[in-house]
Amino acid sequence: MRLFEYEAKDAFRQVGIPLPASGLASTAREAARITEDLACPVAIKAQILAGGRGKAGGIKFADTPEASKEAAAKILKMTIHGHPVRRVLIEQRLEIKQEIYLGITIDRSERKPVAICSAMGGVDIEQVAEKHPEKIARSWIDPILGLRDFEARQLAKNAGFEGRTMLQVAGLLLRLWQVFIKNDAELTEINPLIVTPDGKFIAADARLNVDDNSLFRHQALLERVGAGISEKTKLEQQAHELGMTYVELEGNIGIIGNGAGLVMATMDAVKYYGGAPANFLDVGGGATAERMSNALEIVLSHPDVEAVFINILGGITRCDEMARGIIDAQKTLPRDVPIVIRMIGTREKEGAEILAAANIPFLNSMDAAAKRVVEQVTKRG
Amino acid sequence: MRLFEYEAKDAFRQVGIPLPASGLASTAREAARITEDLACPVAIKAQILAGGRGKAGGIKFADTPEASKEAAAKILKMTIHGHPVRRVLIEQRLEIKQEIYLGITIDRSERKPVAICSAMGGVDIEQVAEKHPEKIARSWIDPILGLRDFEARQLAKNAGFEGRTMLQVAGLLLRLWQVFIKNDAELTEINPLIVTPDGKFIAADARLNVDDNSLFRHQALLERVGAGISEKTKLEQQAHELGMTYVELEGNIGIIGNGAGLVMATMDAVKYYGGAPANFLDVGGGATAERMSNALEIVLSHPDVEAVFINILGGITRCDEMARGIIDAQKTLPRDVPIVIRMIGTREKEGAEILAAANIPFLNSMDAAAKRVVEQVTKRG
Amino acid sequence: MTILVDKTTKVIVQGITGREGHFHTKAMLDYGTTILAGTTPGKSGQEVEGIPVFDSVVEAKEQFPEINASIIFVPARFAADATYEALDAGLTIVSLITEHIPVHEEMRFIELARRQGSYIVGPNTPGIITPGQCKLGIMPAHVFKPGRVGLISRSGTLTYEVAASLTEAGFGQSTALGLGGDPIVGMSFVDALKLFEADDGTDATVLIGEIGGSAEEAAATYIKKHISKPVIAYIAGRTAPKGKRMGHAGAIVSGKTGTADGKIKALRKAGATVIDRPIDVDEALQKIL
Amino acid sequence: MTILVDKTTKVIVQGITGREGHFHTKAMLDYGTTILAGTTPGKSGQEVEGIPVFDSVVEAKEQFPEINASIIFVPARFAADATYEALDAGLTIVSLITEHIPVHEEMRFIELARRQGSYIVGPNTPGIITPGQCKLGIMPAHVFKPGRVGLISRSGTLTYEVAASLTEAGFGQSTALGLGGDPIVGMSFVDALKLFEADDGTDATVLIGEIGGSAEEAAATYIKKHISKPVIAYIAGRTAPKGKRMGHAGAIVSGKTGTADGKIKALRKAGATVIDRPIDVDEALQKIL
Repeated sequence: MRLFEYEAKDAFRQVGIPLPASGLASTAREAARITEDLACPVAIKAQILAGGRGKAGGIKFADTPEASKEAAAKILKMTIHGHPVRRVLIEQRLEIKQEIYLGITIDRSERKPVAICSAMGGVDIEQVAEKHPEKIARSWIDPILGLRDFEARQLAKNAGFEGRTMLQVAGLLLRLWQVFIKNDAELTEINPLIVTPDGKFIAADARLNVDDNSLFRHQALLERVGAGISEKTKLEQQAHELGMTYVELEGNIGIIGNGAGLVMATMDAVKYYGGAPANFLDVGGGATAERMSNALEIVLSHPDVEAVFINILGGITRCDEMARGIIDAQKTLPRDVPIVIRMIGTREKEGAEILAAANIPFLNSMDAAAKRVVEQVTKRG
Repeated sequence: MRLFEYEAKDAFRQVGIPLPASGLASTAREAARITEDLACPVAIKAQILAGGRGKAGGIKFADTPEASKEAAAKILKMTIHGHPVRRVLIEQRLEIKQEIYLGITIDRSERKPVAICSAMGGVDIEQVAEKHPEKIARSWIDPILGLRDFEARQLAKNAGFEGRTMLQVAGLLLRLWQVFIKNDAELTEINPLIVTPDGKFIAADARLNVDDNSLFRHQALLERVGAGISEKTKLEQQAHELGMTYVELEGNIGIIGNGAGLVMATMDAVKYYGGAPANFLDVGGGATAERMSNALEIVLSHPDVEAVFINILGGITRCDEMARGIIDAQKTLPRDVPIVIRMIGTREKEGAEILAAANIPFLNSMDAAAKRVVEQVTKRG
Repeated sequence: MTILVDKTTKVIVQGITGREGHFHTKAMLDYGTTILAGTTPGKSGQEVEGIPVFDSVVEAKEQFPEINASIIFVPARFAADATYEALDAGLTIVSLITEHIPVHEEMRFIELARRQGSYIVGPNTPGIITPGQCKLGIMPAHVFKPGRVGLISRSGTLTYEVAASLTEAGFGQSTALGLGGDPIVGMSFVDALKLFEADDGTDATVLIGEIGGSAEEAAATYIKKHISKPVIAYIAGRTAPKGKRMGHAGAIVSGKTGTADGKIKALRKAGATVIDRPIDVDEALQKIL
Repeated sequence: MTILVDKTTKVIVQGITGREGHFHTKAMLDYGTTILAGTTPGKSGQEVEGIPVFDSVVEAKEQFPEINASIIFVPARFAADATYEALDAGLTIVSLITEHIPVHEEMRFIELARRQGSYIVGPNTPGIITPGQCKLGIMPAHVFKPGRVGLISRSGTLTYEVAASLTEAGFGQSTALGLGGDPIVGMSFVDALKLFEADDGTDATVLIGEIGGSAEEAAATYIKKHISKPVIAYIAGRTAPKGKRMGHAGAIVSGKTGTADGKIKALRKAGATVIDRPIDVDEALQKIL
């Protein structure tokens, strides 16, 4: 779960990471008042759950409350990468001597947290990583012992910092580690960490993604999730609340399956026969009839869908439950599109009987089913 | 550093350990008002930094605000084991079905935390430990991994709890572990943990001792220490603030030395020759002339002192510094008592010259010096 | 003859009294798995399908010291503790079925397992099966048959898909295991390949990967250097959209790894046969064996 | 020929640029200790008494891989980290002079040292000295002389007291070490007794204990079972008042241990010679050796 910049900065503030003076505004008038209080040139920054806002015009600068008001009004009307801007962060604008990158995330292959530090921070950090990998220092962290002071210093040193600066950067890395641990983070970044001309270190931007599986121990975040604010689209969010994973795609064949790998393989099979998936939908393990029924509704809410491929391989998931779900859904489906069902595994026989009773055909082979669903769409088209 | 019961309970509250409803009063009138608010029978408990208050009359019970006022008035006039009662905790009085003991402290020989649990809690827990050691379950905790849930359950089970009760006791042990870790505790105890007739678990008393060496990371406690509230006597506190350890004893020979072991050996030597130490004073490692001078002042503040034995074995501590301190102190000493000095080690020659210049004799042998100081007192007596 | 589990494996089911725990205990018993005990804290003394329930793994081991493997059905919030408990009791195989475990806990218990040399299969895995001998998982058993092909997969249902194809084509499996669907899992392709390479009951290994992470790339590197037996690989997600980026850090850490194309190229370069569809596994094996 | 340190010991001084670090670096160099490097984070490139200063132990070890021991003078708040650093760099002997380290940190680094088999002497110790060969501590060197008596003490100055008595009586020391004055210390009497027993340069061991804790009782148990060489013991604090009680838990954990009488009885029972005054060590040794 990705947090808004201002939420991430609240988490930073709690561990003492220095931040620019700031205020959060949801109207242009508030923006003006905050700018007046700050009494300095400001940046007006769109608060959205997506990257790339700078290039999309989501960050503007102003020297006066009037200019800030005007800029905020513009940004608050924007929708960036599909995300309407509801709030702007008004921040003291900083003079920049140097931009540093600090980040901590999880290295899947090492199964450990990894801390990353570079003296060449800023928006181009990924290019730096590609072209000058030696400018990016990394340190893998023992997940039981945590990041120790001496490791943070060594990391800062490996990134090219020396003397007092090395100690300061290490101190900030240790605080960022606190953010990482306290928030069950998958990722936390300061980019850029700004060094001002008078030698102060200030976190100009903040990123914090919290592990969805840990939300139960972060009550405040759970409440925000409850309020439906997230980086997902409406359908994605709806599926998520129902315990399913749904991702919208560009094609016209709806895909439903149980298990992410199987759904991907299903999409690949559809593509193999020349079709184009309209979505990815994983009903998850051990889904109920109701969930399958919901899944069909969600997939068919996408107007481009011309046929649906349901691929069930029963393990925890039971074919009879899935069959019942399909039948329930068909009674209330908004549109009548061909549905191709492939079903094998746990309680296959019972499922087959249920489908047979309702006169719904199904196949045993994923490959054959993929071929059939593509044919259905081609026939119609 | 020992915390007051109400402070320990604040720490308990933060981790969700259930407590009786309560209020803190420093006057009898406050006690009455709190009792009225609680609207139930109450216990009025002296808040002092010492044990044994129950037997000393520091806990009384009341059913009405008037009775509570009266009881509080009495307790607030008491001094228990040398500690004047400044506050009373007014607490909902609980019905007791069972008293449980839960504690976590540090096992010096294992160099690990040890959690202790007994179904036979209450004031007689130490007798239980002596007479029925099998009724006391212990679990040593890996200081890096901490107390894990399954270990807490096993400990509760080993103490004789089963089923749901086992889970509840384990849950409280895990919270107590949080108290232990968050507060850098040397010791934390719930004794008794009360089980009420309706099956609720409530911490009736709370104990929390924080490691003095960790106070720098506990700002709030540091401030209380700054305010001079502690379990030490005035002279002990004064010595502590000067970086020395001072303990008052019953004899008439003042003892000053560098290093706890040496001071104890010095006391033993004095006793060996028939003398009686008036105190234990360790000036600590690397003491300055000023500290030695302060040490002499503190020792002589004790009216019983008839002679002083200063035993310096220079290591980090330098004899010349100590000699200067002695001379400085002698200029302003409140009383003129014989001072026997034993001095060897680092900068012994320089120290000797300083003492010689001031016409102050000294010895090389601790044993001889002990004998001499005992003779001085006997001569006078 | 097989890897990780066989007919000598002695199992404890953690979370045996729960719905899933109970259901799969029965299924595993039906399959012939030797289950000696189960745990659910606070329910000591009960029985599930004739298996005695204990409060803790340690207590079960007092009575059945021969227990060496665990399968965990404990709900996500408590599953990490169950895993610590299994490791602390010295079990060497832990099949961790539970999904949605906090990733920070996963990193910790995987590190502990690494230190003591225990295997954690999962979390979020269908488990391990050595057909005809031991099922330490939740997979539909009938798609598996005894044989000499090793099967390793990151995906649950896709494992069954490929197993079914193999079985249908007459290729039984020595052992099949799901590594687990979480970003962080205990056992890796490399760990499993190493075991299959050393197992004289395995002639070839089928590796089922998917996009994301760099486990397949690591496997390719390992295959090239250390694996002499044939490897057939299928990578799911060629047509899947790029996942959402995990900040700059994600990009820095993963670099160019993670795409289906990259994984396929790496595996081909390492000498593995990469197939386009699960059903192609038959033909590929026919050519090799 | 000695325990823990000798003339081959290669030392790094952590916290070398501080007042104490600098002072004792000079004193140790004067004594003949081989100090190769020092650390103070942020001060790499400086020199102290001709010794190069590094930002970290690891960097020092890159240049001087032969470093195997550390002495730590880092202030209390940072001393735990310095100890973790020394252990992480694989040093096997850490002489931890600093006092006032938080006890929770002490428990953690002692546990880490135990796992990797490194020795932490201290915290709050005067250190270790093998007279004539290596001083890894802050003790006044002139009271020690080479010889064949091992010396272990919980107290700093009392160590010097007894060493002075020994030296004056003509009994030199193989190695002398202070275990440290904190309630929790890395090395115990038992650890040291074990090393002296195995050391062919040691004929007898002098043990200097004090009231509190149960380290002397544990030593007595160990002496009875495993020590063949003579042990002479002195226990300080016979006349000291009982320390303040550490709650019920303290009483439960320590039971009847901790008093001078109890310790003396236990040691006598184990066959040790217990002396009443430090100066009596001479006579006791005369009788034994």
